[in-house]
Amino acid sequence: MKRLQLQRWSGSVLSAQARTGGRLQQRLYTAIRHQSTASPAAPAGHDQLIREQPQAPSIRPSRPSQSRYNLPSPPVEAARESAKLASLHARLYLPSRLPLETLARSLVDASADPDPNFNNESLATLGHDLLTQYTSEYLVCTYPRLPLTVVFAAMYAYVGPKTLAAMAKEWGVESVAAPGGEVDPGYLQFRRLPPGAEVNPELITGTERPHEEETHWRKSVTSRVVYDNEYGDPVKAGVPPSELPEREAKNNNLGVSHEQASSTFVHALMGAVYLHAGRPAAKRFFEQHFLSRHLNISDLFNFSSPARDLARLCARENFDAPVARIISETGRKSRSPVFVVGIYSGADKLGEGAGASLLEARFRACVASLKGWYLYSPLNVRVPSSMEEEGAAPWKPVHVDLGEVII
Amino acid sequence: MAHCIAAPKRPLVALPFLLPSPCESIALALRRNQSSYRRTKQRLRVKPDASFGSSLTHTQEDHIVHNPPSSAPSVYLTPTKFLPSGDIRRNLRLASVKNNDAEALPPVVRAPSEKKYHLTPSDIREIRRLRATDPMMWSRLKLAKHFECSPIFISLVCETSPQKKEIQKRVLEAVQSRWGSKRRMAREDRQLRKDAWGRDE
Amino acid sequence: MPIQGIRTVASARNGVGAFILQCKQLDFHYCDWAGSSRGMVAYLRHHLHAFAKANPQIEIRVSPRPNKHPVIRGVFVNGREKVICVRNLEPEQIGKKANLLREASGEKLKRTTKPVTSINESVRGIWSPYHGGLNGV
Amino acid sequence: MRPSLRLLNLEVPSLQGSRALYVCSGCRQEARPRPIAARQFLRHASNADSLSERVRRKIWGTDNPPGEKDPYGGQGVLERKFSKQQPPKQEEVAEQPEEVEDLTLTDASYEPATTWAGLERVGHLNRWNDYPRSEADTYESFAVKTKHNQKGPLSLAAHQAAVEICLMHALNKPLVSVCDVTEHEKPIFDMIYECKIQPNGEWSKALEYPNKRTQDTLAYIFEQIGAQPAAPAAEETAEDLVEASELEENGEIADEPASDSQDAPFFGYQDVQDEGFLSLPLTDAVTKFAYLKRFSQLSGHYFPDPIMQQISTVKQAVAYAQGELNKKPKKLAEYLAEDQRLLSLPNVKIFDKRRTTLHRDDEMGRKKIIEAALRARGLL
Repeated sequence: MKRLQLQRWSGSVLSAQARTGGRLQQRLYTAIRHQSTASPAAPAGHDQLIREQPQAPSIRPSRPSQSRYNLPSPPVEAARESAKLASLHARLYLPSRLPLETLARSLVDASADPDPNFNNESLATLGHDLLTQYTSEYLVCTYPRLPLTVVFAAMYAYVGPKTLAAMAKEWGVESVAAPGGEVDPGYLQFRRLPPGAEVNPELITGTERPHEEETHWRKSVTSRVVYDNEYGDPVKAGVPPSELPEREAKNNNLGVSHEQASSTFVHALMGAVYLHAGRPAAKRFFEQHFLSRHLNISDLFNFSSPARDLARLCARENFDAPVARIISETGRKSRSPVFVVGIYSGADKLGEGAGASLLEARFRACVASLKGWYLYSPLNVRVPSSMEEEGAAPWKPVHVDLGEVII
Repeated sequence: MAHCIAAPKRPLVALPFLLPSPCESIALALRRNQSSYRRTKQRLRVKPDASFGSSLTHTQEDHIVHNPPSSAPSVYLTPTKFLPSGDIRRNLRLASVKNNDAEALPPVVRAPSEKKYHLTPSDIREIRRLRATDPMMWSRLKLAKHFECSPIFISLVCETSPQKKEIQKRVLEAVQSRWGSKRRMAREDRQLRKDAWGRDE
Repeated sequence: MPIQGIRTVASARNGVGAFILQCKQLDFHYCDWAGSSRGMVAYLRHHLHAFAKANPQIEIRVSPRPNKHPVIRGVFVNGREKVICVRNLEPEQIGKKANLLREASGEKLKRTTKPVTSINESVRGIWSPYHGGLNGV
Repeated sequence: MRPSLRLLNLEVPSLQGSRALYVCSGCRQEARPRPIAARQFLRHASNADSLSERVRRKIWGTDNPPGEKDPYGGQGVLERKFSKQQPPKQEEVAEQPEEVEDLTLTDASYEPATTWAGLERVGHLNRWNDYPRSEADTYESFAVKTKHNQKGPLSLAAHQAAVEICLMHALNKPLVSVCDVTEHEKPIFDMIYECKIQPNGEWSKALEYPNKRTQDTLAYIFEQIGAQPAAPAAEETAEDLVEASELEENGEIADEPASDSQDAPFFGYQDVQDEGFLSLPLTDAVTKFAYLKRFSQLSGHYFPDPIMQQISTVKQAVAYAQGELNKKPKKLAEYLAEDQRLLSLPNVKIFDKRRTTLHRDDEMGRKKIIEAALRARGLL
């Protein structure tokens, strides 16, 4: 199975001595290490993996409950006693191969427990990448002509931090007042921001973008693909592993917002499902909880000059130049006229719009025509990750055309 | 009449022949309580429209009534012209739609201006010179009229001096300073409405 | 920039993909001594395990509340709580009350005038007088 | 007007010097020393020169005005407490014995009544509370002071009672008189301990002595018990002590417990040697009454009438004392905590105590914040 191969790769290649890889690899390593140590209920298939692991650090020795106040997060054995955790497991229809211990771990934010063996950071990194991959391939294959800015907005709407925080709330995940070893592991544990702290810092500095100090320079959409994150937001540059500890120590004094902690939890849960139950379960989890949400993509567009865009589009595609025609109208000389204007290219109607003035109707008709172009969706959409299933049909290339109009 | 309305409704509906007289108000009151089956049947009895399709001649046979919605088309319905050539829907639609070229297209909003492409590089140099020497005299509109082109073309070719921009800005401020609150709000609202066009709200 | 994306949040449709039961916690309170808890004690002894087994997604907490009437408290995903006093009720009636809390959404009760509400777009669109088969006057 | 006007000045320094760093505003108001002028109007009847006392003196014109000293009730609770600590005043002590003597000496033909019939009044004529404790006031319980609940002491008590009743049967003496001696001396108890009971169903023949000498000694002792009151019995016990010491020298007592456990119940013995007494029947009403009385005395358990009706063997009596016959109803939490069907479900939690806000705070990690805040303010 491919999943096992991945784990074998990470377990054998990335030993504790030669851990010079990037941050992602390091986190993957810690995630695997956790799985081998803190999941006594793991199925028998993992035994081989456990043997392959390099010397895994032992879990924390069990201590009496008095000293739980000294722990930064609940001990591993507390997960079995928590009814909250068990009910959350059942409420989300999580696969039974995902043990409660891992679910408890995915609820511990890095701000609560800085130890990477016990917080969800590594799981969240994996889950974040999975979520963005699944969402982006769904969007790109379903709407192949979608402009990139709208793809960014759709990604934000599907797996953005606000959505994930709302999702965690809809799952019934409550958060603790302050993290500690005595709290119920069924709560989301993170250190809260001090009162009055700035939640959204306006300017993110320290990105990898060249000339980032030139704020008035134009940022092309293409450069946002390269330098920015999946929502088109600037992202902080990675830190080499040698500087990792002191930076984490600096960050741990600060808290995180509830939104950020919730989205980290959802990411980590996705990663945990993938690690324990495999790819099909992870895809099912994604489809049931993420793709099933309602999003009207046509509401994400904001045009500034649709007539020019449409003219450029028709010129590019060798259509006849678009012409606005009045389909119907009423009350032209009255206080509240209504015009219905259609955009025609030759004899074919591209779209129509109604407005209180001819200008508005034409504008709206152009918007409708452009949306008709951008929201094209091929039949029988398949995503590339469906090829990973057993016995998948041979891959047919998805529809790709020139897509977005670039002025 | 009052006691008729107050009477239990269901028996009267069930036994319409017991009604004493075809009183209009009772009939109206009873129509509200028709069973949904009858109501549905009645609604379906619509007059055949020309848009229903070509199967009007064979009404005896089973046929599909195509009754297009009386609403603006959805944006998710890609126009046939925008469908890529490999899409199966393109051929299906082309086959089903009759070739009605004979039907005249609706009137255009504004006749597309014929592009003349008559200006030479020397003309463009002249435009730039005129605009640089006397920006107050040679505005965009005047130049467009003089050279028989569109003002947009003038703005593509040359740019006005910063002094002219500053003067224009002052003039605009002077005009706007005379606006009262009503006019200012109306203008702002108009701009907001215009912004909403692009979001299709 | 010709087109800008508008940032929104995809809205949840509970039950379209996964169905999240809105009742997340049920607290059963009883009194060991008082007679009004007789039915509740019998319910907890004989019927609770079946209810808990059928609803693994509900966290069930049983705790005494001495010298008070027995109550069932339901905590819901939306943060609200519903409490039902089950004094002097028979175990079967208490089971019905527990089921009532289980199936509740947690919202305040309100009259539903329309049987169906949907965020999906209408199939035939919103009717407009300027579309459809326009017949000349 | 504050209700605590009777607060003594003595109280004030103790409040002010208390360890509490924080005194709430109400307490601070109470604890503040009052001005002298205001204190003069305090109506302290216990103070000799209180306002009311001085007014009375002035009205009557003498230093010793007639009438009640304090017409508004006695001392306050606090005053009484303080006056108890201080030595009582001389005059009050002097008065009381006179009254008592009056009572006792006036009537030479005084005879204490045994029943209430014909008495005009039942109870003490004066305020009995005010007199010091006399000989008659000391209470000695019929039963032992500590109630035995463990199996070992209860069996020992049942065995001892059975042996004694058997002895009385054999000696043909009134059975109930075994209760005259609550606790025997250690050598006698040792001998009783050594005795065995054959479960043959006959009280008079059931007893089996370890040797002849024990039989003679026990018979001698219990011959004494029913006949005379306690004073000769004490002498006998003294004699027995000598005999018992001889017994000890002979080394016949096998399992002699440590000597430091003298004050322990049953002299440190843990359990009986044989269980034969359990099968003894309690069908005869006199025997049953005597046995249960003695057993009740030794074990400290009270046998209500319905239970006494039910009991027909010694075994049942012991079972009742062990709490097996009518147990306390089991708590639901204990029952549920043993229910395997519920224990196997991970989403069920059962608590045996009421859940309070404090529990929830602890669960959510808020408790430590609250405690830290309270500590920072010196409230904890």
